[in-house]
Amino acid sequence: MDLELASRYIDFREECRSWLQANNPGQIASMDTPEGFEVHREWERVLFDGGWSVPGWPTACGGRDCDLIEWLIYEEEYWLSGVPGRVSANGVNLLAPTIFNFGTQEQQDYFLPKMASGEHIWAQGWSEPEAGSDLAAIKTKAIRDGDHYVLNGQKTWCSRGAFADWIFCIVRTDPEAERHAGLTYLLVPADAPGMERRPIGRLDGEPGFAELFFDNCRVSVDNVLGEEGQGWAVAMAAAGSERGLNLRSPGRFMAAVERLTALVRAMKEQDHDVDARLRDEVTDAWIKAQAYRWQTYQLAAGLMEGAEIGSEASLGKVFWSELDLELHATALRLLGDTGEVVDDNDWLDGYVFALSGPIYAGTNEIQRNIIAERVLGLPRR
Amino acid sequence: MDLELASRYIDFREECRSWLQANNPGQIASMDTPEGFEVHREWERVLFDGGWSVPGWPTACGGRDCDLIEWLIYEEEYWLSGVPGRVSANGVNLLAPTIFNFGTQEQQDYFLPKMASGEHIWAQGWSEPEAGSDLAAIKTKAIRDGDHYVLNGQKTWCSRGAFADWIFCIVRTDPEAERHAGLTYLLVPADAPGMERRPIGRLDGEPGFAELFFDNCRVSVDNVLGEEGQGWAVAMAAAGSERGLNLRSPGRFMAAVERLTALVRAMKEQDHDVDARLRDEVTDAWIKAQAYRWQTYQLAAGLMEGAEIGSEASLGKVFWSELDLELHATALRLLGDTGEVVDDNDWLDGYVFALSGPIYAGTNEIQRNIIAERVLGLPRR
Amino acid sequence: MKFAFTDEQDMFRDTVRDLFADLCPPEAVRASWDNEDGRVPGLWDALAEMGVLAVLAPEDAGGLGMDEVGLVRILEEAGYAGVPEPLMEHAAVAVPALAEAGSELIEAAIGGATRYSVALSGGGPNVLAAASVDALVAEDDGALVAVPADAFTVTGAESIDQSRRLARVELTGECADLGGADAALANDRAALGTAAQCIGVARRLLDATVEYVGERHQFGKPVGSYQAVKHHLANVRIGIEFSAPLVYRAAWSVAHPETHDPVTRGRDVSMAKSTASDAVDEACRAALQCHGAIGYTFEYDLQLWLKRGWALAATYGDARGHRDRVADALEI
Amino acid sequence: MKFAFTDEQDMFRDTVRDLFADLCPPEAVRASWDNEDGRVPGLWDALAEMGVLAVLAPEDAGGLGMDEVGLVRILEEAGYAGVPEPLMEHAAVAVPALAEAGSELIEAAIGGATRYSVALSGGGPNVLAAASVDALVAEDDGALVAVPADAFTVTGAESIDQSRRLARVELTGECADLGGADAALANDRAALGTAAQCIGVARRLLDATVEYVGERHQFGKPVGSYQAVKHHLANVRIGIEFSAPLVYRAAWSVAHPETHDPVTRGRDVSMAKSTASDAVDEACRAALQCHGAIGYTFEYDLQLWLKRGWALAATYGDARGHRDRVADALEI
Repeated sequence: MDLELASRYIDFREECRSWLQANNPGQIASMDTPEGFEVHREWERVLFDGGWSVPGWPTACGGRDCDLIEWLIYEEEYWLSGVPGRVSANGVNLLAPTIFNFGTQEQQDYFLPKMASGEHIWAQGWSEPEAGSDLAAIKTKAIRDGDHYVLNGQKTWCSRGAFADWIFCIVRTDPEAERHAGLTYLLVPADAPGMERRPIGRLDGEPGFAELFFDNCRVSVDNVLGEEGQGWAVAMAAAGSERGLNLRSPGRFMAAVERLTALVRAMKEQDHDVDARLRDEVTDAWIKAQAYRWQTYQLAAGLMEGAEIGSEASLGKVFWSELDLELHATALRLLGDTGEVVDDNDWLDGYVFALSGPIYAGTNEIQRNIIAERVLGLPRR
Repeated sequence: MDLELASRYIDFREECRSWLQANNPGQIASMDTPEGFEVHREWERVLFDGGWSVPGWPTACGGRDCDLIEWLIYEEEYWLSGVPGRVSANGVNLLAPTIFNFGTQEQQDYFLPKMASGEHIWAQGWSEPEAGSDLAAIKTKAIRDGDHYVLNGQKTWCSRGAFADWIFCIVRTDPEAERHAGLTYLLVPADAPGMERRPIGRLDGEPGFAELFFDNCRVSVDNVLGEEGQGWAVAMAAAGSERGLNLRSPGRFMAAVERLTALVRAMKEQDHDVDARLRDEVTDAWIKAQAYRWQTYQLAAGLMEGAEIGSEASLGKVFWSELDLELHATALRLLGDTGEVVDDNDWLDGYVFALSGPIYAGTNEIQRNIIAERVLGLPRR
Repeated sequence: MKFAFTDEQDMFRDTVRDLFADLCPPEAVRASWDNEDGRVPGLWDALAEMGVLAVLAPEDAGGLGMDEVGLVRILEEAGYAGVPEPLMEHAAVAVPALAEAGSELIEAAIGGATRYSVALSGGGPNVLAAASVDALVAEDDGALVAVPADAFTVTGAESIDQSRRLARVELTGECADLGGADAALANDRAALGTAAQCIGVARRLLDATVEYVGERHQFGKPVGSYQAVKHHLANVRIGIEFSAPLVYRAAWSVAHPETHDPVTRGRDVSMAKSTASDAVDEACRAALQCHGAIGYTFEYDLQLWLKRGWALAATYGDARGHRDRVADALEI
Repeated sequence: MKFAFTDEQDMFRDTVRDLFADLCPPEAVRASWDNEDGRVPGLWDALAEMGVLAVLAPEDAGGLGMDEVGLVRILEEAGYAGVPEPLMEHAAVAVPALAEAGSELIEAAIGGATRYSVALSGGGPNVLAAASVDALVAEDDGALVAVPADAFTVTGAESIDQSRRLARVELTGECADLGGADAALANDRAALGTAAQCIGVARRLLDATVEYVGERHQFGKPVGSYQAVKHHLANVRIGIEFSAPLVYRAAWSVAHPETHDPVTRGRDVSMAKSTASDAVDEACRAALQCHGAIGYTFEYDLQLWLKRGWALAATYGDARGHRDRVADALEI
C-alpha cells in the first residue's frame, strides 16, 4: 500500500486545477433548456480545445491517455472547481467504453472525436414504457431491409433526448426471440427519417427527458455496434460502466460535501444554531464521501492490475445514490423552512436531481438484489 | 370524540394504583430460572387474591369484568408501578381468548380459574424446527386411538416451556392433509406420558424456551380446543390477539419511556452531556409510545362498538416491536461505553429481550407482507 | 373516553370530500400552478356556502360552532385533494383569532367576502397566498393584528410547489388590534392544521402508489408483488396509522383549554406535527421510488403531492423542531 | 499511489487466519466464556512464535518491523475468529508504546512472556483481561506508564460478552514511566485496532447468515430467496464495503506520522471507527433478524459474534463520538 501521490500526480492535479480555474465560464443556463444545451456544447468545446474533455482517452481520440489515478484526480478537481456539468456525460461515460470495446475502426474514428469535441451530444435510448428495470422486455422492432433497419416502436426516459444529436438504442432485430436474445445495439441519428421526439418534463419542469417514436424509421446497418443479435452482451458492458467508476466518480460527492461543510461554517458565522443532529449528519455525509473515495482507489488499484468490475458495481451505485440524497436532504434541513423556496437554491435543485439517483441505471431495489444474488450468492428464487 | 376520563375510570385508576403500590413485591428472581418461576407463580396468586390477575375476565372466572378502557388503564398502571412481569402472559393473553371463544363449558370451568390463579402456567407449543414463520408446515402428528391422541414429533421455541404446567399446541391430526388443513388445537399437560422437554438457553443464557419431544405421547381427546381439524381457524383467532391489543399493551412502552426520560434527567443532574441527538431519540421514543397509546384507544373505541381487529393488528406489532428496540438502543447509547456491562443493567436486559420482538409472533418481514397484501391490497404474487 | 368521531363529524367530512373531488380535481390543482392568482375557480365560494370557513366561528357569530376535532379531518381532506387555497390559514387560524378578539371582521371572514392568510412567527419568512388574499392575521411583536391588503406589501418567493404562492410581507399601514386573541395559540393552530394536511397528502401519495404498483408490470409480475415494494408501502401505512391519532388527540387538546394548559397543548400539537411531518416525508420518498421514472415527470400528477408534501413537512416547524418542543415540555 | 496490500501482507494475513481457524474455533471461543481466565489454551504462545505480537516492534528490537497497515488485517481476522485474548491491546498499543519509549520491557512483550492489556482514557472505565494479564500499559495523568500486575488492583465487571473479562483497575504500586510514548497516539491505535476487529466481526456475521439463509426453508423456499432478507444482507455487505477501506486508510495515516499530523491522524482513525461501528451494528441487527429464533439461542454460535459486535461497536468510542471528532477536525 502506498497512499502518497507521486510528484507527477501532484503536478497533474495542479495543471488540471489551474486550467479549470482559468477557463471556468461561471454559472450557465441549464443544459435541459434549448439555449442552455448549446451553451453547454460550447463548454464541451472549450474543454476539448484545452485537452480536458476526455483525459482518459487515447491522445489520438482527443484525450491525454490518463491512467485511472489521474482520471480520479481530474474528476476531483473538475467538481471542486465549480465549472458546469457535462452535457456529454451519457456519451462519454456510457457509450464511449462500448465503442472502444465493440466499435469498428471506422466507427471509432468517426464517432469518438466528435463526441469528445461536443459536435455529437448523445442520449441513451434504452428504456421503453414497459421496459424499465426489466430491460430485456424491450419491444422496439428493427427489421432488416437491405442495408437499413426499419424501426417501429417507442423509447422513453431518454436523458438529454430532447436536444441530443444521436441516440444509442437497444432494439429487437429478431421479433421471434425473447428476453435477452435477438437484441441489437444501434446508433440512431436524431434526424433519422421516421423518428419523432417529444420532450418530457422532469420533476423540476425542465425537459430533461424525451420520448422517441419510431414510425418506419430507417437506420443504416453500418450503425450497429457489435454484432446483430448481440445487443444484450454489448449493452451489459456499458451497464457495468454506468453503475461503476464512470458514471459517478467520487469527486462529485467530495465537492458536494465540501460545499455542505462550508454551508455549516457560514451559518455558524452568522450565529445560526447548528445542533448536534445536523452536525452529525453533515459529518456522516463527509465521511461517506471519503469512504466512497477510498473504496474507489481500492477498486482502481485492482483495475490497474487487470481486474474487472462486475456485480460489485452495484455496491457503489447504491452507496453514492443514497449518499447524494442524504447529503442534499441534510442541506435542506439546514436551510429549514425556506427550503421549499426555489430562488437561488442550488441545494433544492440538487435534492431534486438526487432523488432520481436511486431510480435510474437500475433501481436500488434491483441493485440490492444483484448484490445479494451475485456478490453474496443468495438463491435467486 | 371525548378524551376526558369519566370519574369511574379515574377512580378505577386510583384503586389499581394504590393496590399495586401496596402489594409490590419489589425485584424478584427471573421467571426463566426454576426458583424465579415459582416466585412469579406466587406473585400471580397475590394478583389473583387481590382481584388484579385478569381484570378483563368475567367475575365468575376470577376477573372483574373490566371494559377495554379499564383494561388499558390497568395495563398502564401495572407497568408504571414497576411490579414483576407476568409469567402467565402466554396463557392469559394468547390462550384464554381462544378458550373463551372455542372452549366447552367444562374446559372453561376447569382451565380459566386455574390460569387466573397461577395454578396452571401455560406455554405455547406452535413452532417446530421447520415451521417457524411458516406455521402451516407443522408436522407433529396426533393420531386418534380410542379416547386419546398419540403424539409424535417435536416442538421448539416454547416460551416458558421449561417450567410450564400445560402447553397449548397445534398438531396434525390428519397426516394426509396439507398446509392449513388437518390441524387441531390441543391442550397438553406437561406431565403427559411420552413427552420430554429440553430447556433452550435464550440469548441471555436463561432457559426462556424449551424444545418438546413427543414419543407416543398420549393426550385425552377431551383436550381438543374447538373441533378436530379446525386448528388453523382456532389458532388464527389467538394469533389475532397475539399481534393485537392483548400481547403488548401501550402501558408497557409508556412505562419504559418514562424510565428513559427519568434516565436523561438523572444524567443531566449529574452533569452528563445529553446532546441534541440523544435528546431527539428519547423524545421520539416518548412520542411513539403516546402514538401507540392513542392509536390503541382509537382501536378500543371501535372494538367497543363491535368492530374486529383483523390484519391491522400487524401494524401494531411492527410498531411496538421496533419502538421497543429503538428505545432500549437509545438507553444503551446514553450509557455509552459501559453499556456492555451486565451488572445492574436493566436496560441491557431489556435490549436483549426487545431484540426478540421483531422475530416472534411472526417476523416483522411477514407482518409487513400482511400489511401490504391484506391492508393495502397489493398483489400476493 | 371515546376516541372516535361523531356521525355528524363523519358526514361533514364526507360532504367536504365530495366537494373537493368535484371542484378541486388534480387538473384544477395543476391549473393553479400557472394561472394568475394560484386559485381554484369557484372553490372558495363553495366552501363559504358549505360553512367550511365558519367551522371554528361560534354560532352566535354566525358560525358552525364546531371545534378543531371536526376541522382537522376537513384539512386532512384538503391535503388529500391538494387544495391550493389558504384554507387552513383562514379557517383554522384567522377565523378563531377574529372570534376570540370579538372582532366584527369575522362576519366577512366566514361569509368568504374577506379571504385571509396568516403571517405568524412559526411560519417562517414567507406567507402563503399573500399577494391574492384580502387581509392577513399577522403576528406583530407577539400580538395578533388584522391587516387589510392595502396595509402590507409583498415580495414574491417561488416555492417548488408552484401552487403555493409565497411572499414576504411588510406591514406598512394601519392594522386592527386583535386583543383577546393569542399568538401562541394561533401558531399551535397553524402547526396542527398543517399536520392534518400532511396526513392527507401522505394518504393520497399512498393511494396513488398502491394503485400504480398494482398495474405496472416488470419481469412479468406487478411491481407491487415485490417484497421490497410491499415493505416500502407498509412502512408508509404504519407512519400514517401512528401519526393520525396524534393529530386528532392534539385537536382535542387545542379545543379544550379548560383542561389543557398551553404547555400541554403545545406538547400535543408538536407530537402531531413531528409525526405527521415524518409520515409525509416517508410517503414522498416511497411514492417516488415505487413509481420509478414516471413519478419523476412533471406531467404525471404524483409530483403535485410530492412537492406539497415536501413543503408542508417543513412548514410551521419541521419534525425535529417540534420534537425539541416536546423535549422541553418533558423537561429533558 | 496504490491502495492495495502487498503479497507479503496478504500471506502473513492468510497464515494468521489459518492459525486462528486451527487454535481458536468457535468451541474455543465458547470455552473461554466459562473457564477460569477467559483464555484460549496455546493460542498466545503460537501468536508469539509466529511473530504476531511483534508486528509493530522495530526489527532492531527483535520485532517484525511491519506497520499498522499490516496489523489491521490481522486484527480483522482476530475479529472474524472471535479471538478473546487482548491481542489488539497488546500488539497494537502496548508493544509500539514500549518501543517508542525505548523500554527494555519490549523483549518480554514480543516474546509473549509478559502479556499486556491497556488502560486508556478512550477505553472507558473497564479494562479487558485486567485480572489475567501480566502487566498494563496505562494512561496516567495524560502520560503512559507500564504497570506490572502487582502494582494494580482489579474489580471485576461482567460483560454481556463473557469472553471479554472486564475489570476496573486502580494503580496502587510502582509504574515504569514510558516517556517518549504518546497517550493520544495510543488511544488512536486502540480505536483503529477495535475498528479492524469490528470489520472482522461484521464479515463473520454476514458469512454465517448467508450460509444459514441459503439452507433454511420456509414456505417452500430458502429464506435467503426472499427479497427482504436479500436487502438486509445487501445492506450489511455495503456497510462493510465502505468501512473497510477507511480502516486501511487510517492505518496508513497512523503509520506515517511524517505526513499526518495528530489532527489528521485522529480524523482518519475516527472515520474508520465510526463507520466500522455502524457496519458491525447493522451486521448484528440483520444477522439476528435473518436467523430468526435460532439466532436468539445461547447454544447457537451466532450469539458469540453478536455480543462481541455490540461490545466492540461501543468500545474505544462509539460511532457518534468519533463523528464528533471528525466534525471538530472539519471545524464545523
